[in-house]
Amino acid sequence: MSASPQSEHALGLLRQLLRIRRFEEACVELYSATKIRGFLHLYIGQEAIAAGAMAALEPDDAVVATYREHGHALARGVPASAVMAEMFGRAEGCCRGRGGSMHLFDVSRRLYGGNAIVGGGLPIAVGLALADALQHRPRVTACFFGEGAVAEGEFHESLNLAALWRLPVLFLCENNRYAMGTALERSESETDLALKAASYELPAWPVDGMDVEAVEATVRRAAAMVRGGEGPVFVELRTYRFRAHSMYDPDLYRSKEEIARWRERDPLTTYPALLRERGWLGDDALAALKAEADREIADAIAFAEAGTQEPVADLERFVYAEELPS
Amino acid sequence: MSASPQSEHALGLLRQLLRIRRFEEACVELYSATKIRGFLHLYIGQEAIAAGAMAALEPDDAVVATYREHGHALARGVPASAVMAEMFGRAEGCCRGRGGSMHLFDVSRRLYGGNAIVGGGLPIAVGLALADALQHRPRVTACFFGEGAVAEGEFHESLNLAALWRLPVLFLCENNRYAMGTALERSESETDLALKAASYELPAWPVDGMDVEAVEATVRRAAAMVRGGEGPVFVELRTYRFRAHSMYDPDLYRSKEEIARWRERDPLTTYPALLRERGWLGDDALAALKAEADREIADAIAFAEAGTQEPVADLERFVYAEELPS
Amino acid sequence: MSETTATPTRTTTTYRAALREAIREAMRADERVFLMGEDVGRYGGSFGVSRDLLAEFGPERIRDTPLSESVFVGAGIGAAIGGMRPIVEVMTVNFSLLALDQIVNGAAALPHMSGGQFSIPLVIRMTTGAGRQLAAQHSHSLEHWYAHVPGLKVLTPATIEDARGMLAPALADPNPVLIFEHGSLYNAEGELPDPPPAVPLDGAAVRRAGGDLTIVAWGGSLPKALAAAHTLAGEEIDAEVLDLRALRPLDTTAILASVARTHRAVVVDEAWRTGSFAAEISARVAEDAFYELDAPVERVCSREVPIPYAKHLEDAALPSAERIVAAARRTVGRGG
Amino acid sequence: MSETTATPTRTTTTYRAALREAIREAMRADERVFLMGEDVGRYGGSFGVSRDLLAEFGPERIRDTPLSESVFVGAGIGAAIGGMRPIVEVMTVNFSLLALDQIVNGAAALPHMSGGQFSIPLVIRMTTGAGRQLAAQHSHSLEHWYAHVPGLKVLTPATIEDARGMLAPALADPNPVLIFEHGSLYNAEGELPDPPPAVPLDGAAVRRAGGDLTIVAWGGSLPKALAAAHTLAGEEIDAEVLDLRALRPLDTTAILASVARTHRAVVVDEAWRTGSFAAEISARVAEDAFYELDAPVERVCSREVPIPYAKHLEDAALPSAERIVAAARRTVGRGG
Ligand SMILES: Cc1ncc(C[n+]2csc(CCOP(=O)(O)OP(=O)(O)O)c2C)c(N)n1
Ligand SMILES: Cc1ncc(C[n+]2csc(CCOP(=O)(O)OP(=O)(O)O)c2C)c(N)n1
Ligand SMILES: [Mg+2]
Ligand SMILES: [Mg+2]
Repeated sequence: MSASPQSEHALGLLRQLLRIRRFEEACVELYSATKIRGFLHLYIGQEAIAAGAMAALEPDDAVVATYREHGHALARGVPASAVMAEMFGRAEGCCRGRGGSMHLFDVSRRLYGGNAIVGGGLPIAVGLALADALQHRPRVTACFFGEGAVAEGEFHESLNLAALWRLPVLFLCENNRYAMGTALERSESETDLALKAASYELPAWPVDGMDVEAVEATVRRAAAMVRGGEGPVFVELRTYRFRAHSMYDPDLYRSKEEIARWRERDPLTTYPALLRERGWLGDDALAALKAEADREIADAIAFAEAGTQEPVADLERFVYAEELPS
Repeated sequence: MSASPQSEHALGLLRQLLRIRRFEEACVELYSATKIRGFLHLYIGQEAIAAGAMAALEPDDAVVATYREHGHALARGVPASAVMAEMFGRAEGCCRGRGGSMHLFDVSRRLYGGNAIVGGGLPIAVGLALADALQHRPRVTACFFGEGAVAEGEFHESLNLAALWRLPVLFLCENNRYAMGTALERSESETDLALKAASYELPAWPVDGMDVEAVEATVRRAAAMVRGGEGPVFVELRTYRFRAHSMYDPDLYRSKEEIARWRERDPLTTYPALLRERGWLGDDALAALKAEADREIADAIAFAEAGTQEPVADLERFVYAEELPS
Repeated sequence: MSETTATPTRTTTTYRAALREAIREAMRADERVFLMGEDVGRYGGSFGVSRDLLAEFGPERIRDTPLSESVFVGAGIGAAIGGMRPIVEVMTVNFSLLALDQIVNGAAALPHMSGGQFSIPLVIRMTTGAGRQLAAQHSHSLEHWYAHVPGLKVLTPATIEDARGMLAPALADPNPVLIFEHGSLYNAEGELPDPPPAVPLDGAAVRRAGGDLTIVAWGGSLPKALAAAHTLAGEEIDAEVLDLRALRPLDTTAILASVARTHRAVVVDEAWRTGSFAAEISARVAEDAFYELDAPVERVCSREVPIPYAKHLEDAALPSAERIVAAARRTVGRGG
Repeated sequence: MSETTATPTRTTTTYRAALREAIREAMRADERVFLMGEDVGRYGGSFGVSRDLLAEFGPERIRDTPLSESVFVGAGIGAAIGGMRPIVEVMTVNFSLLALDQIVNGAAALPHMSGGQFSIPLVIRMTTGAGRQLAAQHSHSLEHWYAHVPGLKVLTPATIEDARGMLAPALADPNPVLIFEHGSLYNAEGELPDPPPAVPLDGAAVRRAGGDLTIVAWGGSLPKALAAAHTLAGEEIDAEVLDLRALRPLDTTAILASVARTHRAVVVDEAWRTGSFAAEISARVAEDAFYELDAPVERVCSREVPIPYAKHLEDAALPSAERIVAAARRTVGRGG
């Protein structure tokens, strides 16, 4: 095993994949144990996207995500403990327990949620980018959303405005082929989403969302264009969710075979295999990385368990800002 | 002058152009005379579209239009008297004075308004077409809207759904280059609207909206496809409004030269000239047609003047339907 | 009312299943009825209401739509004008904001604007309310916004009988009718006569008679109101519980009749207090029964905060039986 | 309050020009302020408020948007989060329904959902109201829907001074503030001190003092309320006219203080009666001043009909000075 910047970087990506997967698996158990409540949307199967994309973004770029955003929060650097505490509804959660699974914010990392209105994050991302453009800051706003959002009017209005005004938005469409139970073919008259996006006169490419390195490279290239002032870019990340839409979903709308076929491309198995092939990863190292992820998530759970409750007296805090923003 | 079915038809188109123009000119005066109030949007310059398109539709097709729809109502066959009385706010108006200029309905002619929400008519047109599809009626729903509506989310959702479900909607986009004071270039990242529409996977063509025969032929061909079950079609009708957006508009956003250039293509001069060239129209015939239009509009005004007021006691009538629809 | 003389059979069912049976019955009875919305078909409905209907009626009549609230609601309007009897499901009232233009500027206004040339026999169903830790973007109670709009009708079935029975008259109504299903009620169990009785839309219903005060409630607040009445009974306070059943038209007569008997009223509304529908009811009572009232009307509403995720905070934000009891005690002069 | 000792100069101006001067001043004072909306630039604003501003500030800061209410309002939210101070103009409250999701599910909720990590210093201006024969799709009064939503603030300038002065504190506020400009006020003329005084957002204002009853009004209803008070004065009924100025936060203290003096109240609201904001005020008065009230509160609202085009029908649908006078007479026992 020879360490190099390349191999270190790759292992870093693998570390992200492992900790997100571990986190999500823990969530399943914690949901059954009623520690986590509300709607819970798992990222299992799609981890390569958050892991790859976040590796390609800068700290002062902004990130806007959806209700399926645990992976994005973790990969962006929000401590697993703060995320888990949030899902436990604790005062120590990244949103003091007010947001929950669907609304993870961390402004110190420029993570602006966690939006549970499908398509609702896009206009806000356009505005964040507008603020950067008006203030001549070479920053990117990365906006994640599912392919289901493409049918919403807010998608259309946002792509048009961003393209028209050449705003620095990076649209990252996670095409996992289903919006709840609705397959892409039953949602879009044009199922080639990159082609669709290109009709707004912006660069748009598809990429294999199961390949973490391809994701990183593509997002890096796209972000560079956006940062360079060339206007918005759209990337379609082709992926699949291995689990049901949420904990309520009986998952009746797709076949076991289809799921099995996609599972063969699970980044959690393919990427370690690739790194092995390259000679960058051995059994011990993999076991150590897994143990590290296990430990981190176990600690996060313990932290969340030990957390406190926001006082009920503070119920109406934060409805209005307490002081002028700087 | 030799009469033929072709020349008769052409003269019919000219008759429509003349009566719409005359109607609109009368409206200007009546607005100044405060007989007409509220918002008033004139169709002057765009007459070839309503005249040509309506000639290509069948009586049991449906029509959905915008607040700039006097021409559509007239060409669809709503009596000028009923339209004028509506603008006078009379009980004899086609909507009993409740709608006014922006909301002309005539269900007996399947004219479903007169919608003053930009983009608001498109979803309704999709639904009318859905009803036809579900009931296996070979009918077309023709939906008129301005190019400004293309930026609205409702446009996007409607084109996608119509294309996805292959519904019999004929989208007729009147591109007069401005939405109030906003030029198309400042509204759309893709200014080729037919190309834009084609991204929804439906047939889409542009046509010269100043050429009444081209409009009719194109709409006829498109309507035949729609009626034949081939799904929706989009036609971009390239045109220009000669007057300000509404009676309030100072018209500061475009040059006199641009307006003058377009006025050279006024269908009210070019079409009579063409018919003359063909030997289908002489001075006397033209004068007679104009006199006929003058008379019709004068009669309409007299009818409107003589109209009555809906009783105030009936204010809340029609808020709820009085009986079950059949 | 049915005319059976023999004791009718009774079946145990749920609010969810009752809604489903009502749709099934309507679709069997009338070819023009169809159901349209996000995930009503293959998924089975986001809250499971339409499960199994796709198998029976096929994809033409159980129509899965893309995520496009505005167009599929607008298409419901158009289809109704075109002679169909659509049932449009919007997953939740929160998302209905994306379709509000079509409902308010379209469905509610077009028939009147046309001078009564046509009507819009459309039914729109949606979930409303909080209580399941779904946080701020999934917990609104906005049925009163719709109840504000002339041209619309607004139903709020709170019982299994109403869940089963309100759809038929809603579909028979020539006007746009919105049905609000409170998310906390879907799993409610109860019995229903077999065959189920016709449910006329004839106004509010007294769910518990009582002489000391009137508790006005609807939808998801009805169980809380009944629980409060039960507690109050233990304190010898005899509360009448009035279930509005519809917010538009509003059965003012029933409200005033009850208050004329009890002289005191508590109104429960899961919306935020300021600008709630409870305000409308409180105002009507105080305006129209001014000389009947022996104490100020009390409102029990949600606290003025986007509903938080954490359970203890959400509980504190929403009306509860305890808060209703406390308000009731105040109206009868037993408050703290 | 300004500290000038010499008599200040006074300039004659209009409500429209006062709004424009306020924008101009704010943009000169703070680079982060910009104006965005449909036709605010080249056209000059659909109601002429922003005329000439493009020439002074250029297209980067006076931004014409496409017809896309949802994204340009959402972009205002994002830009505010990103450090700007956007003023977003939505042409009318009717069209704001297309942006309601962004405002209610976004602007109002995000800061709280995040646990207070950021705020949204955004100003949204829009026209509201009827009275110009614009018919059903251009005549809504829906400011109370926004006033229902925690996280938002709602201002309703009714005077030229408030039109001129409310923008500065709205922009200084870290929260989303909506400003409703009634369409009938734009041409109102009046005088303004030069320089104009600071206008604190400190609650309601008594526009006419009186002892016999309180008329509560805001926005476009204030002139009608004052006209009614004038008529009533001729009948020796001395009405106090309270201009709310803001619907959220609502200055309940001022309302109750006035009613404590007059013991009677009439609330004027151009919204439809059922579910109006007048209901909220009526309810608060009756709940919190129960023992002060000598007569039921009267509401003068719009009739429950999509506002018709014909002038006589529109007039009949809207509150008028005459209807306010009649209501006032009833509250003082001189009604018919
Ligand atoms: C406006 C809106 N409509 C409906 C929903 C309910 N809903 C939540 S997630 C979802 C599916 C979204 O699919 P997609 O965008 O592909 O994202 P994915 O869940 O696959 O990550 C739906 C319909 C919602 N949250 N918001
Ligand atoms: C949703 C909505 N936003 C804004 C307006 C105000 N408005 C009325 S007409 C118009 C311009 C529309 O332009 P276009 O669609 O090109 O039609 P045209 O007027 O050119 O016929 C605007 C902005 C409106 N009526 N509806
Ligand atoms: Mg998806
Ligand atoms: Mg145009």
